[in-house]
Amino acid sequence: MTVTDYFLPRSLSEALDLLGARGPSLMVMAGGTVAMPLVNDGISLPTQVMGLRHAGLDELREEDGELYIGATVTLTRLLRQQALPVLSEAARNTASWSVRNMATVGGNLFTPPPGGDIAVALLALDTSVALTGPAGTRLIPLGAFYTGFMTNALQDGELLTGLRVPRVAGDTAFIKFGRKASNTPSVVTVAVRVARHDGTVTDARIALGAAGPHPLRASAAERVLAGSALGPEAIEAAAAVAAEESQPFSDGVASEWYRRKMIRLFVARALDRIWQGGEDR
Amino acid sequence: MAKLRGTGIAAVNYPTGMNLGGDPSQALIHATTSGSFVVSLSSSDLGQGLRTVIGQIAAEALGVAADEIIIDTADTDTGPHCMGTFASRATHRVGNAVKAAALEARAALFAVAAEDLGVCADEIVTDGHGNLVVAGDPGRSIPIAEMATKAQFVYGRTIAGRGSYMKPKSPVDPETGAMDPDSTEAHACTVAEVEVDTETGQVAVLSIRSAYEVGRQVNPALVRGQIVGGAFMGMAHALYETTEPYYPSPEHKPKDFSEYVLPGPAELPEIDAVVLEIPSSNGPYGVKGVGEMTANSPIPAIVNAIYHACGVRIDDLPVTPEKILRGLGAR
Amino acid sequence: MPQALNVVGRSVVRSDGVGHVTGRTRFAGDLVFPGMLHLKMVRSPVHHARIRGVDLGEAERVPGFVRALTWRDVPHNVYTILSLIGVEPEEEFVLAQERVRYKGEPIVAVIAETEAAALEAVAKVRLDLEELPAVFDVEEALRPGAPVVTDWGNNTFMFEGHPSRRVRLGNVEAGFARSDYIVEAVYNSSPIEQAPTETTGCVAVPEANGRYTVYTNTQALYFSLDNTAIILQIPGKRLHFVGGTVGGGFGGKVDVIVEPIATLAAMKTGRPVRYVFSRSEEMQVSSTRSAWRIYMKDGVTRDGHILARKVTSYADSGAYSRQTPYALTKHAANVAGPYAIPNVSIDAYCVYTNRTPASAMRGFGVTMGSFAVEVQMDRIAERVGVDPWTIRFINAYHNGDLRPHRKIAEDATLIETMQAAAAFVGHQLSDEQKAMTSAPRASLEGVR
Amino acid sequence: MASVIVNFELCGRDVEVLVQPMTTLQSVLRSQLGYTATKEGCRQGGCGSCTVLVDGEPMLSCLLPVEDVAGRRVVTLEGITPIDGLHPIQEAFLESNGFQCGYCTPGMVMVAKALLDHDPRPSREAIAGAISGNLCRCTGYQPIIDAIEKAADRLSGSGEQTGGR
Repeated sequence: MTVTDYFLPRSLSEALDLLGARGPSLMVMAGGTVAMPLVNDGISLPTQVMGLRHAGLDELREEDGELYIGATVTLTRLLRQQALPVLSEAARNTASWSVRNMATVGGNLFTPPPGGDIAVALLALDTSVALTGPAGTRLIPLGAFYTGFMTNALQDGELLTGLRVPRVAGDTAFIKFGRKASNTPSVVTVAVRVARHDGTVTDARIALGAAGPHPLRASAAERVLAGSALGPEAIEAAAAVAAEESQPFSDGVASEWYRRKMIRLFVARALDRIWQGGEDR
Repeated sequence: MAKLRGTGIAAVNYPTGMNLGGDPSQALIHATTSGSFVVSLSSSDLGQGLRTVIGQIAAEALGVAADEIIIDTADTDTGPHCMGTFASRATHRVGNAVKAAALEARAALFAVAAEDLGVCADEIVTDGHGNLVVAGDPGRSIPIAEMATKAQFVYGRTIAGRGSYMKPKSPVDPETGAMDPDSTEAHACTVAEVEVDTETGQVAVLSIRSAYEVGRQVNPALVRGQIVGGAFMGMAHALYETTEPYYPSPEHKPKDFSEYVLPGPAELPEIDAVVLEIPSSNGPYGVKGVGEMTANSPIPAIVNAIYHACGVRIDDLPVTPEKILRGLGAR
Repeated sequence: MPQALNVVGRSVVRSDGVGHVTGRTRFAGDLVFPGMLHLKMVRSPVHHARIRGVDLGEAERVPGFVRALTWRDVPHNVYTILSLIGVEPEEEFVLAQERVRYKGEPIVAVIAETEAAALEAVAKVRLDLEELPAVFDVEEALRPGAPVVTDWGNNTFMFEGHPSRRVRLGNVEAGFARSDYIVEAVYNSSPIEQAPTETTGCVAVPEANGRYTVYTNTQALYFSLDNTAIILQIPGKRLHFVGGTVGGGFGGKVDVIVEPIATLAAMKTGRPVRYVFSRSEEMQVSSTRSAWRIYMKDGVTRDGHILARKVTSYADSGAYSRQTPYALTKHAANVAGPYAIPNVSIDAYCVYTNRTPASAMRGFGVTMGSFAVEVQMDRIAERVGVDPWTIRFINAYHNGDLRPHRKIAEDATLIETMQAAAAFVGHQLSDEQKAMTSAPRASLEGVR
Repeated sequence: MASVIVNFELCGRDVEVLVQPMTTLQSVLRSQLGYTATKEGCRQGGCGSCTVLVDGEPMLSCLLPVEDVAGRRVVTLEGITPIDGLHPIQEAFLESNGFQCGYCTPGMVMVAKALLDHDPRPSREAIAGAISGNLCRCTGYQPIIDAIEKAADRLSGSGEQTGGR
C-alpha cells in the first residue's frame, strides 16, 4: 500500500507521542532489514510508518559493569564493541556487512526464526529489555519478552528502547551453525554460559536459536548442568536434554529432525569449548 | 568429530546446438567509412561474452584487430534473426553466421582492393595486422581501413556481407529414437575432493579440477570463466540448491536468497582446469559449445567423492547434510 | 594445413567490460519512461482449483489503479512457446481461465500508476476458488485415478504416439541375459531455480507510428517477438524488440512470460508498462530446472563391459510442458552417456504435476542424466572391482561407434580428456590407458 | 498523500528530491535521478546488487527509505568512476574478468571500495566475508576475489596505480 506518512522522530519523547497519537496501526521500524522487504513485496501494506533511525536510541555504553545497548545500535557497532566478545561473535555471524550496517540490536528481537542470533547471545547473558511507554520505563528479562511466535510483551504505546546486559559470572561460548560459513540463516544457534567453582557448575545458561518459536533457553538442560562437574558426561546429558526440550521446526533450510540433531551436537560442542578452555580467569 | 576425505571423478560429453537442429542464426556486416566493421545481430549476451567472442570471429575472418569490430545486438529492427542464446549454440551458430558474413564482406573488400592495387582478387591476402597485401609482394599493400574508406568515397562500393547458419532440422524416429542430436560434442572429466563432517553431515568441497575438450577456444579467459563459474554452480546443485526442499512435497518453498540456499564466496573450493583443443569439423575455426556443460561433471564427481569419503551413496540431489547423516545412521 | 590465427585463441578484453564495471551497461529494468505504468500479477494462492469468480471491485478503488486484464482481454490466450518449432499441444493459458493448476499461476494482471499502488490493488482482488485435489509426484501422477492436471484426461505428454521419448538399440533383455552383473539404481533430483541476479522483466512502450517497442532481457529476442505477435494476434511488424544484455539467464529467460502481457497492457493503456518479476516471483513462479527421477539398470560383464542399459526417466514438468518435451528428447539422446553400449532401451516421460512449470536450464535434459550415468559408473566399477577411471576407459566411446540414437560418433575425445585430467591431478594411469585413443576401433568386435 | 522533499549529498553534489513517503533510496536513484548503476536484484536485502555507501559504509539502498539519508553522504558506483578511465578497482575487475553478466558488479565494486577503505590489505578470507552478501550467479566468486586482491595490491602501492581519484 502506498505509505501516506513516514515519521522520523528525532527523540524518544517524539516517538512515544507519535505512537500514542497514531495507535497500533503505526508500523514501527528501526533498521528496516525485516520490515522493508515485506513492504517492498506488498506483503505488508502499512499506511503509517515510524522509523527510529534518528530517534536517539543508539547509545552504547558501559556503566557499573553493565553494558547498555540502545535499541537502534547497529550490529556493526555491536560487532566492534569489546566489552562482551560473545556479542561481537554473535554480530559477526549475523547476515552480511551491509545488513549489519543497517540492522539493529533491538530489531533483532523482532526477527522471526530462524533469525534472532543476537537475541540468543543476549539470553545467555541474562539481558533485560527496557520497554518505555508514556508512564515510563519497565525492565523485564529478555526471556519474558517473548510470548510466542512473533508475539511479545510490548504493550500498546510502548517501544523497546534498549537492553541492559549485566555483569555475569562464567565463561561463554557462541556457535551459529548454518548451511554455509557466512551470511547464512541458522540451522541452530547456541549460546552458553557456565560459571564454575572448583570444577562444579554454579550457574549455567543454554540459549538456543532456530529451536522454537523464538530464541529460548533450554532450562531443563541448564538444571542438568547446575551442580555437576563440567565434563563429557554432564555435557552429553545436558545436550540430550536440550535437544529434547527444544521445539525445532522445518523450513527451507533444515528439517525439524536435522535441527534437533544439531541442537544436541552444538550444545555439546559449545559446552565442550568451555570445558576445554578450563575454569575461567 | 570425524572429518573424512574422499575423491571422486566424472566424465561427460555434451552436445553443441539445439537437439535435432533447425535453429538458425544470421548476421549482417558492413564497413564504416573509417574501416571498422559493424556486425548486426539479434543475439543476446547472457554474460558469457558473446559480443567479444563473436567480434573475435569476425575480426579473424576479416583480418582486422578485434577492436575494429562493433557489435550491434540485439535489436529486431536492425539485427537479422537469431534463434536465441541457449543450448550451447551461440559461439557455434552465431559464430558460423558471422564468419560467413565476414567472408562475404572480405570478398567485397578484396574485389575493390584488386581494382585499386591492379591485381586479381585472389592475389590479395590479409597480414593479420589490418593490412591487405599482394601475395609475394609485401611492398604492395594498403591498410584495410584506408581501403574501406576508398571503397566508400572513391569507388562508391558497399563493403558488406550476409551470413547464415542452420543445421537443418532432422526428425526423430518415434520407435527407435534414431536422430541427429548434435552438431559436435565437447567433453569434460572432473576430479573433486571433499571432506565430510560425520557429525553434522556437512560436506566441504576442497577442490574441483577438470580437463575440458571444447574444440578451439576463441577466448581462453572466457572459456575459463565458464569452467570456474560452472564448477561452482555444479557444487551448488550437488549440495545446496532446491526450490522444493521436501520434494515432492511442495512445503517450504523458498521465496528469497535467505531461504534458497546457495553457497557463498566462503565455500569457494580450489577450482582449476586444463583445456584440450581438438577442433570440431563444423564450428567456426573449430569451436564447440562450452557454456552449459560446465556445471555437469562437478555434480557426480562430488557425489562420488562423498561416497569415497564416508561410504554413503546419495542418489537424491541435493545431497544435504541431513541426507548424509541419515545415510551414516543407516549403515 | 591449419591457418595461423591472429585473433581467435586470444584472451582479448571483453568489449562490454567497461560498461559492466562502471555500471553504465543498460539493462531492461533500468529504463524509465515518462508516464510509465507498473504491472503486477494476481496469482493463485493454491496448487489446483476451479476459478468460480474474480472480484475486482475493491482493487479498482485503490488510488492509482489504472486497469486490470483478465483472460478475456488476451486475443489468443495460450502460450505457444514451442509451436514455432512444431511442438504441440498449446496448453498453457496466458491468464488462467477456468482452472489454476499451480500455486502462483497468473489470473489477473493489474496495471497502476506506481508499483505500490499495483501491489495494493493486487492484494485487494478477491478470488473465489474451489480447491481441487493436487498431485506432486511424477509416478503418482501417472497412476489411474490421480488428479488430472491437463485437459486431456491424463498427465502424460505424447511423443508422436508414445507416452515417452523412446530410444531402442539392440536387445536389452538379451544383453542382461548375457551379463554377469546387473547394477540397478534410481536417481532423483529436486527442482532448481536459475536464480539470475537480474530478474525476468521487460518494459513495453507504445510508439508514435503505432508500433510497440519492447525492451526485454529475454535470451531469445525473435522467439519472444514471434510468440508475442501470436498471442496478441497482431502482425510481427508492429513489434520492435530490443535487448541483448541479460543479467544472467541460465535458461530461465527463454519462456516469453512477461513480454506478451506487458505489451497487451501497453496497447490497452496507451502508455509504457513495466513488468519485472519480484525476487519471490523469480523464485516461486518462474520456471525451474525440472525434478528428475531416473531408473537405471545396467548389465555388465565380469571384465567391466556394459552390455545393456535400460533407463526409465521421468521429468516433472509441473503444470505445463513449456520446453520440457524438448528436454526429454535431448535427455533420451544423451542418457546412455559417453560410453559404447550395444543394447540400449530408454523411455523418457514428460509428466504433469501441480507444480510450478519447469523449463530450460543450463544443461537442459542432460545435467541430471549425467549425474545418474556418472554415479552409476562408480557403482559398476565397485561391482566389477575396478577403479572409477578404469571402468570409464573400458567403456569409453570411440569415433566410428554407433551411438544409441544411431548416429556414428565423430567428435569423441572422452579418452583424451580423461587422460588429460589424470595427468592434471596426478593420477597414475596404466600403460594401456595411456596408450588409448578415441580413434575408430580396429574391429567392431570390441563393441560387440 | 503529501509528497515530501528530501535533501542529501549524492556523489559529491547536493540533490533535492520530491518523493512519496518512504520511497526507497534505490527507487529514487534509479527512477528519479538516473543513477542506474545501482541495481535491483531482490529488494529483500538478499543480493547486494543495490549496495551504496552511506557516509562511507556499505548499505542496501532497497531497504533504506530516502528520508533516512537526509543530510547524509551517499556514493554510488557513478561516484567512484572517473570521467575518463577507470578506478583501480574497476580496472582490476576488468582485467580479472571479475564479472560475466555485469548485474552484480556495481554492488561488488562498492563493497570492495568500502573494504579497501577500511582494510587496505585484506586476506582472501576477509574479501570473501565482505562480499558474502553480494550474490554472483555467474563467476563462482573466484575471479571477483582475485580482482579485489589485485585492486588492493595496486591501491596500497605494491602495484602501479592508474586512473581513479
